[in-house]
Amino acid sequence: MTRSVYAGLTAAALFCAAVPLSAQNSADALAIGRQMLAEDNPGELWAQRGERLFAEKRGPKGASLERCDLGLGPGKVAGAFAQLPRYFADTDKVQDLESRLMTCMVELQGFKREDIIRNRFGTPDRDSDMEALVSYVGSKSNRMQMDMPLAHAKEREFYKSGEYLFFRRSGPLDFSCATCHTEDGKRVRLQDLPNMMDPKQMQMVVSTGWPAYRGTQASVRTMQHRLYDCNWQMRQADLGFASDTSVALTSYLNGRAKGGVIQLPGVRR
Amino acid sequence: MKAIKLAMVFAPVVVAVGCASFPDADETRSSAEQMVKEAFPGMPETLTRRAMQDPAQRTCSIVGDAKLSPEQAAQVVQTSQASFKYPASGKLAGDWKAGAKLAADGAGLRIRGGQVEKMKENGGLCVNCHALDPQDVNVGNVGPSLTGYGAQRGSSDAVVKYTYEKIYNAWAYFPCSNMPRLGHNGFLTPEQITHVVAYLVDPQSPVNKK
Amino acid sequence: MNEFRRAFLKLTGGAGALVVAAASGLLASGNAWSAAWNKEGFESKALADAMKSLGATNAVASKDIVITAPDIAENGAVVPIAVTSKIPKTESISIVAEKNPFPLAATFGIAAGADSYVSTRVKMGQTSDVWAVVKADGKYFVTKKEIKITVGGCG
Amino acid sequence: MSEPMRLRATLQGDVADVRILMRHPMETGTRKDAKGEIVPVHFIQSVTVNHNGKTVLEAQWSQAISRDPFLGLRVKGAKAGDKISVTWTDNKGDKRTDETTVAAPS
Repeated sequence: MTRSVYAGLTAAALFCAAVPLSAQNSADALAIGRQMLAEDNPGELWAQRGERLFAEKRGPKGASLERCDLGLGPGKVAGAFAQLPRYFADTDKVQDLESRLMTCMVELQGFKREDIIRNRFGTPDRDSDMEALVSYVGSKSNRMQMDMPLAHAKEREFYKSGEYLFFRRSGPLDFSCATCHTEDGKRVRLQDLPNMMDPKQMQMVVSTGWPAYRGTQASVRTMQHRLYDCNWQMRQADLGFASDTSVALTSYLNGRAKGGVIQLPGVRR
Repeated sequence: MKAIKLAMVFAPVVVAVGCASFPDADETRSSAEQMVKEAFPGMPETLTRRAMQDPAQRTCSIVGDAKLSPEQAAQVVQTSQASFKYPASGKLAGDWKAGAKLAADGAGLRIRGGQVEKMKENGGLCVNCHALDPQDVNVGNVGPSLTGYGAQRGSSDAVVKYTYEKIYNAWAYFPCSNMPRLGHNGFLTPEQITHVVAYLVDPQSPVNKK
Repeated sequence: MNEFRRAFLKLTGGAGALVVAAASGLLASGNAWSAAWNKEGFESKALADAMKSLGATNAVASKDIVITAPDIAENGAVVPIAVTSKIPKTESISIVAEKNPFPLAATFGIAAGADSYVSTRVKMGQTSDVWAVVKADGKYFVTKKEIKITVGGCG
Repeated sequence: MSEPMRLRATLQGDVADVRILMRHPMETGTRKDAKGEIVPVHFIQSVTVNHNGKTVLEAQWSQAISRDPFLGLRVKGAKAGDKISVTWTDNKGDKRTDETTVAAPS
């Protein structure tokens, strides 16, 4: 009985119109799947939770983040992501979205910096508030254009340092960001590598890239995680969360992505 | 045409900056190198020193459109050639089957949570960047396709020696190329490299089968 | 009788198995879709057992079922799969990933108010054929598509 | 308490295109947590979709459905303003119902 079922099913398969398996053309073979995931992005669930967390009174000080200044004034979320990283006078630092949210969570809500850093990346066992908040704030710049300021001397210092760091080779693999990201049409295995010398591709990476839902990690990841992860693959020590190195690289990337139309959270493999 | 398009896209950045000046190369280097020193808080020096550059890495970190000068290139080639070490056996082509595994795997030496991750077997992960076995479609293209490497070049002593040295320290032949200096940096041992060499040149290796 | 069906019946020894199909599983219980979870099917470890639990042992290959899914999935944890049945009176659509430890992934009971179309995402441990099984007007139809699962990125 | 579903229902002609994202771990019972302990199997077993109170689709799922599950369907004979409600039930008996109205095409 069992055997005949198998035989029957196999026969059915043989008679069916053959499914084209054009594995040679990998981009096409992957495209339908990518599109189907992008149309219904689980990252929306993170943005939804982030919106709730932003408004909720939380932390030892029992405050919401509705007075958090993300660069456009207290509580102004719409458009904030489009103009980050930027210089903040109160901290005298150039900060990206993650770094600035951490400042607000510490100053306004009384959370401990080390706790925020410990929970910066969600796991299957524990959600990260940071990933939810970044998803929400990022999505509130949707349909706007990237427009990172370079008016302050420190903003220009970070942009140029980021450029230097992008090309800086080190470590047991002699890699820099540029090793993988300065030519068109390159892949690591089947994974496309954006050419960050091309402003159009750079715009895509920043304005529709991060924060993004990572299917392989079943979580939204932010640009801080993307940089941490690249750095890990390059066999370097754990890149500090919101470190100047990570913010400078983000300044370089976001600065080059000027004009990119934002649609976040993204979705990635 | 492409140049015009690029200029147009870049224009807004230039306008936004206006007359305000960017720091020069020396200021940038000193600012960025300071950032690298502070990039790994809480990490032991045994791990953070990986981020410190050797002279060749410094030379090969070419920012933007800058070019490597002929003198710099010659310098990198010279120091790289001086770096070669060979396996004790003197045999430069090993076991292609071991090489196949090394070419396909290797997650070693990664650091997480302040320590080197429990040693997953180290390897070269060649397939991340190179096509090798023509049956394997899940391969990268950052480096050139090496499919049919031995079939095209043969497996003479000269080819084997070149291949070994190329993997050991690629910069001896192509200064500042994207190819990691796998032997020089201790990423692969000399013995492991001999296996990868065999995987590339051995007529029995899938690399050289149609 | 179309050629698929003829070939099928020949290989499976005729229509006798239809009796088994009709007798087994909640899906065979008429039009009203029972809410009882198909424990037997979801705990089946082999394709044949999963098919049997659906009552689909004698299913006929059909071109009127379309599986929309990537040829290569970049991530086996999230493989998007949509199934459209153009077969009149479609009552249910099941998705079966042959090489999964438990092949039956989902059964969708379609009531009169819905199109015979569903879209979802399935975990797949390895490259495998994925079968779409449609019950329509009391009969069973199948099609399949191979989905390759790759190891991606830097490994 | 579970995260609300994200529901979208958009009219295309007289068919409502319904897209549902649910927050759920969909544990297979084989994953180990950070402490190395097996995380028990935990997954949505059934999903019911109602259109103005009438059931139009009833799904049965195994743990093979992906984490943060997605369900897409099309409801016939729908009008703008119609109610779509979705209920999931998992193997621990947890339930969640969320509701939306069919939107005219934008």
